[in-house]
Amino acid sequence: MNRDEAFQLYKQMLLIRRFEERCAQIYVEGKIGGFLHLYIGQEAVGVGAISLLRPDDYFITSYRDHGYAIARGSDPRLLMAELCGKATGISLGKGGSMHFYDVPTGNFGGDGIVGGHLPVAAGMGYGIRLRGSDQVALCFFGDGAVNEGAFHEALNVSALWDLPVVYVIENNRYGMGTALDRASSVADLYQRGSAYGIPRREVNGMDLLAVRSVLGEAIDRARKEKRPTLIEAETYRYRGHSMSDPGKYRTKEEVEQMMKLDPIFVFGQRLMEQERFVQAELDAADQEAVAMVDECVRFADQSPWPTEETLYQDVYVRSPYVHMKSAEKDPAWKAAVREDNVPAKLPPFAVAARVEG
Amino acid sequence: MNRDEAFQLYKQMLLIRRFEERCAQIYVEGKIGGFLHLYIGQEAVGVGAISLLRPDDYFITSYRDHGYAIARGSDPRLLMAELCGKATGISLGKGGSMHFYDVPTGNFGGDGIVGGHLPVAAGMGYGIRLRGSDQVALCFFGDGAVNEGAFHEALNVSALWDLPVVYVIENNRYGMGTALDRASSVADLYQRGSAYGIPRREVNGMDLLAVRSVLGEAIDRARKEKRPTLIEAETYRYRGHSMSDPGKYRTKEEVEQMMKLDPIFVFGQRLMEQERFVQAELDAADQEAVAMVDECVRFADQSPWPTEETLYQDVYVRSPYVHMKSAEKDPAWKAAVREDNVPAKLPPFAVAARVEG
Amino acid sequence: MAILSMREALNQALREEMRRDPSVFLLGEEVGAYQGAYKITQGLLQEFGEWRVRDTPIAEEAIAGIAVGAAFIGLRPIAEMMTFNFSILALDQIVNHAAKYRYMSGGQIRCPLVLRGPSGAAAQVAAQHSQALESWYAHVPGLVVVMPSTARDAKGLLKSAIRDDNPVIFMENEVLYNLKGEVPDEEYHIPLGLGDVKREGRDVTLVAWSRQVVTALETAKRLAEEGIEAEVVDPRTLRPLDEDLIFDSVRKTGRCVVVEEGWPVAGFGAEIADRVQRECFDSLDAPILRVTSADVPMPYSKVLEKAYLPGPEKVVEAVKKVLYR
Amino acid sequence: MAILSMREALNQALREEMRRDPSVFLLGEEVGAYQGAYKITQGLLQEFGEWRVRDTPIAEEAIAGIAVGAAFIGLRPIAEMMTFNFSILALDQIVNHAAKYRYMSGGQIRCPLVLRGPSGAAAQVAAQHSQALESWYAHVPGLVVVMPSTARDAKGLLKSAIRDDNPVIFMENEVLYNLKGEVPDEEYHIPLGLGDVKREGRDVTLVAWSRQVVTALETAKRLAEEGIEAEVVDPRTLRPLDEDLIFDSVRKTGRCVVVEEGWPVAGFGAEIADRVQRECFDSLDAPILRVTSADVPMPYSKVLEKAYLPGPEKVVEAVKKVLYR
Ligand SMILES: Cc1ncc(C[n+]2csc(CCOP(=O)(O)OP(=O)(O)O)c2C)c(N)n1
Ligand SMILES: Cc1ncc(C[n+]2csc(CCOP(=O)(O)OP(=O)(O)O)c2C)c(N)n1
Ligand SMILES: [Mg+2]
Ligand SMILES: [Mg+2]
Repeated sequence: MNRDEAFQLYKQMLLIRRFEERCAQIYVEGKIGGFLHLYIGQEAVGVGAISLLRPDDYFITSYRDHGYAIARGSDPRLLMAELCGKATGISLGKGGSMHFYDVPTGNFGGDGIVGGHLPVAAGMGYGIRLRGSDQVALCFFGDGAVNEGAFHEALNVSALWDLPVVYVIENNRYGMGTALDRASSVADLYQRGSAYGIPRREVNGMDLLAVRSVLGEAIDRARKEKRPTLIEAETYRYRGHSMSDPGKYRTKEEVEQMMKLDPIFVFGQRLMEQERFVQAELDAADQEAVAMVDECVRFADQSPWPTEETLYQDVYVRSPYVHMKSAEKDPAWKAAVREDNVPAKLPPFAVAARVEG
Repeated sequence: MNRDEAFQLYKQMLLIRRFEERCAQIYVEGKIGGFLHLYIGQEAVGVGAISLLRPDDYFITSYRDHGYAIARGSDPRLLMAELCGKATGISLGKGGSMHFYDVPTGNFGGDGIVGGHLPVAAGMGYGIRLRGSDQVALCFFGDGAVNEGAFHEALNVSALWDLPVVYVIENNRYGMGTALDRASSVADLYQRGSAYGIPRREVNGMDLLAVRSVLGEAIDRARKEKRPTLIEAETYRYRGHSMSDPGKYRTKEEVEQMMKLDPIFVFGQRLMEQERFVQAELDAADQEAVAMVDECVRFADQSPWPTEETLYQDVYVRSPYVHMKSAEKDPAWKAAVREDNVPAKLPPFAVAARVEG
Repeated sequence: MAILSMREALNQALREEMRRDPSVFLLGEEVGAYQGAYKITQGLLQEFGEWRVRDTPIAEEAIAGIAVGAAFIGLRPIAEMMTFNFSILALDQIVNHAAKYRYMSGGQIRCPLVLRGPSGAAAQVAAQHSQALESWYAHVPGLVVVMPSTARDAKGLLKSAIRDDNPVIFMENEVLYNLKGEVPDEEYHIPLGLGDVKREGRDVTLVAWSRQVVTALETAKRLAEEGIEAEVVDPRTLRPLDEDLIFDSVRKTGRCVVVEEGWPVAGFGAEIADRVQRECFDSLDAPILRVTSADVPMPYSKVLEKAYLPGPEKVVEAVKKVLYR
Repeated sequence: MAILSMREALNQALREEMRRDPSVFLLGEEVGAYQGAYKITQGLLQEFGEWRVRDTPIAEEAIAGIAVGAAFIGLRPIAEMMTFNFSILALDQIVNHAAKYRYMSGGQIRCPLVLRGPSGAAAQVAAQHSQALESWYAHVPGLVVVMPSTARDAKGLLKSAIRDDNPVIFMENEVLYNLKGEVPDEEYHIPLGLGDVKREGRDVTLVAWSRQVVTALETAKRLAEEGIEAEVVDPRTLRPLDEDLIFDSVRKTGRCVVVEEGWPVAGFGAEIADRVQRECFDSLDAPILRVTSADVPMPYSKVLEKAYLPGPEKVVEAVKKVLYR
């Protein structure tokens, strides 16, 4: 990774941070509804991992999904519009915070069922093997998800058939209000891999470079040897589980302790020490991120609400194998089209700089 | 275990064997319908394990469930009647081969959903802990069941909360037609326990004494330390998965090889070598078992069919908290009673000897 | 009588029954230390300790299975599903175990458990978190299905559900948790399978349960302004169903509209329509109409969510149709 | 035209579509080396190899999830459930993933999978192995639900299901697998959502699907001997439903009996009854009646099994009721 690339990743983490801080604000203002799960504190995991993907690779995530989409270069204006339930949202306002998708970038995004997307990731890996391509599928989930049956079934078949899937446990120590040791009978979650004979690693998820080196090896293994890996990234979420969670189950000290290891701060220091960046450059990047987020909110505010007709759209794919005369009595079939939607391409951000994927 | 006790267990295995051989015959004659899964070859596991239980302990099993009930001392006549769908069956003809239950003996018996009874076993262990008794719950299942999510969820909570449950994998090498290595990413199934930090053991399931020593230790641990154990018993089923399975997926040689290790033969030899039994005594025991099975079939043949009224019985428990006036418009509620059924007590077998539980 | 929210009423029911009967215990995700994701179990861990108020891993099949196993050996578990959407992962335990073991064992086994939690839409929680699956559960013999609409009913029915010896699916609704109402101070319970007329009227029968009772009552208010008197019948329990209460009302009004939050196709309202057309054929002056959620997954955007859900406007429209106005 | 069993017809459909389109693949328990628990996939492993005919561990959630994930990235999986009873363990993948991702993503994702296998009762396999859960699946927007009753329909519909770009729940029936019928030699497919009149008649409409079409036709034969001409309408697809075909028939006969293998409460027949009473209100000379399985778990004993299932006697009785005979 050269100097520019490193700076890009720094900017990505910053943008995610500022983007989500703003989300929290406008949630309180009522612009965002439903569940809002913030990734703040965990940015190095998603940014580090996704920075290693090829454009044709896939990934799928849990509901805590804002960071990955931004890291992959999805237009944050479309994401903010989605959060505000606007027609211009990346999921046309139908998904919301938990359901970001950007298929042209390989982002099969946010799943609201804990553990529910692990078998789906295995399926992507299976499809890749069947097709004979050398793509890789990345799957992000939390420490709480490892206790679901879906984790077990997905890992067994991934190991059994050598599927090119990298499973990333983002161990932020809590599943909602439940500390890891009250949910899992073993402390080291990556050791769960031993039940499947699957390669397993632990990594400091607050350290972007550490994440990149461990993930790089795993992605390589998946691409070349077609073998899966289970990775446990030790990380932390600074905020509550979702906006409604005051986080009483942990001490202020613990949170402050972890915030000292802030992935963005740590990487910023490294950029200055090892890559000869100066504070002013980092500050400029920050202002740029804030300006972009302003633009995102402006875009969302100015965007129209979805029209009621869209309620019935996007349920089915119009199909020549369906008897439309009877099907169309169902408004969802009537509204069905043959094509898939593709997220809109917007004009460049007004702010000079851009974020690349 | 003294000489008599040893002989009792030998007789139990014989009775199970003869009972099921006869089941296969009368299945072909059409007296038994549906799925019939025979335990032939695996008798030492069930008999050995159950011989260690206290009368107030519990167990729950898969659909391959004939042997356990006989080992626990359930009246084989009621079991044969159940297989023939008669009103005198232990489940009143409603369960059939896969669904033997005998609650007064702690037998919560046959489950038809692979892996489905593991969480139930955990629940029994939880109830025991909550109650503060020193009972134990035993759970029998196959090598194929370990790949179900239910296995994972049940073992995690059993280890997490120290539940007095002994999980016994009866590894007969195949899940239906699928050899172990085509279904599990690891060869040693007991090692799956490492993902939960649960005590784990392997045992030769063809050797009654080996089963008793390993199970004895596990049951002790459950009773005294309240800790679960995962045991893998290496065994083999001589017959097909069910009556419809020709068993083409394995060689004649393999089957013959395993039959040389027949648990009943092996234990019989030991009785003669170490317990001074003579062949004539073993032969007498065999004739006795055959005679008992004859009586079972006679009992089943002479038993009446269930009446159509019983179709609606045993769905609900009549309850003072239900508004019966409206509920009773549903025939199942109309037929509901407050009490639980208890398997009938029949007069002693005509054949001199008896099988004790 | 005290004025309580449904949340408080449910909490009281749990506390009172747990005090009364030591075999009653609670388990589920965040029911203990966190005091419940929706605070229904507030204070119970402190009073009853971790073995009777058990925080579980995120493992719904295990949660339900543990309840089944404990119930088999004589305990009275109350398993909380953080929301009923996640009960889909526990369905095999409920349908193939809780509901069938008594029958398969010829009446040897009983399974006195309660599976409870919020069902239906909350506010903008989107497709995977907004499902109203009561028709799935009501389809299954061996289960009891309860869906209260008021604080009073919630407490009285939950106490009955806990004491009943059958597996009871107790579906609450997040939007109703803060709804306040009168709750008797003295001990009471409401029998399962007993419906309730929430408003009397002569012109049309509105059948609704859970949150949609609120919709139906609001509709009735609006209709009254136009001189249309709607009767609102709340079965409260879907299985067993107090069908006579519905039939009597329809025989009186000659017109029936079912309001439900579930999807239209094979929703529980279809079952009610089927029974009514069969039993009240000669009393019906118009076809039975149903107002349901839209036949799509729940969208996130609030404007679409509003278009998706049943609401007074839609019910008024349906009522006018059956009244040929 | 060749005379084939439904088993052979289904096998042909799978083979032809797998030959035609390399993105089509099969996975499930025992579909490969064992040639299928019910031999529907006979010979396919030999022809297409293990990556396109994949034997899986016993892990239904994974089977369905793998199909979903592969479908998301452009393959066309066919996941076999050894029986649909076990699909309860896969339901979250079907309902919360296959059926919802297109909508939640605003139309970016498509999920062209087929989930197939036998549903309903076989012979004496008891409560956990005899469930007819079509009303559950039909309840869910985003899914297509197909239930063929003849070899011809089975082949033509399965080919459409495989080519369709939506998740299709294809429910077969073990008892029908050996049923023989004419199957065209040439390439053909039957559009999803197109019903079929299996027998014409003027006196009463019998609506039935899958195995119960056989019951309905047998009933019609018996009724004919008494001079009653029953029309047998087979929707073939429950979602989308060819309701006009049913309505036209009922408008002609004025009487309707729905025959289904599912449980009565909130069964799919209730949905049909609801639509018919709504759309054919003025044409109905009698209430719509339903003949269903008994409202209990399936018993093992053959005498009880017979009492449990719908059968010609019960349908004849219902028909005479609606004819007031
Ligand atoms: C199957 C299922 N059960 C429960 C929930 C409710 N829930 C949402 S997030 C969550 C905690 C998940 O914790 P973890 O896996 O550690 O991820 P994190 O939120 O920490 O990123 C729970 C219990 C759900 N969405 N899905
Ligand atoms: C959930 C579920 N999936 C599939 C089946 C069908 N089935 C019944 S037994 C069986 C094989 C089980 O093998 P194993 O666990 O090794 O037990 P064994 O039969 O060898 O004793 C299968 C696939 C089932 N009954 N339940
Ligand atoms: Mg976590
Ligand atoms: Mg086996």
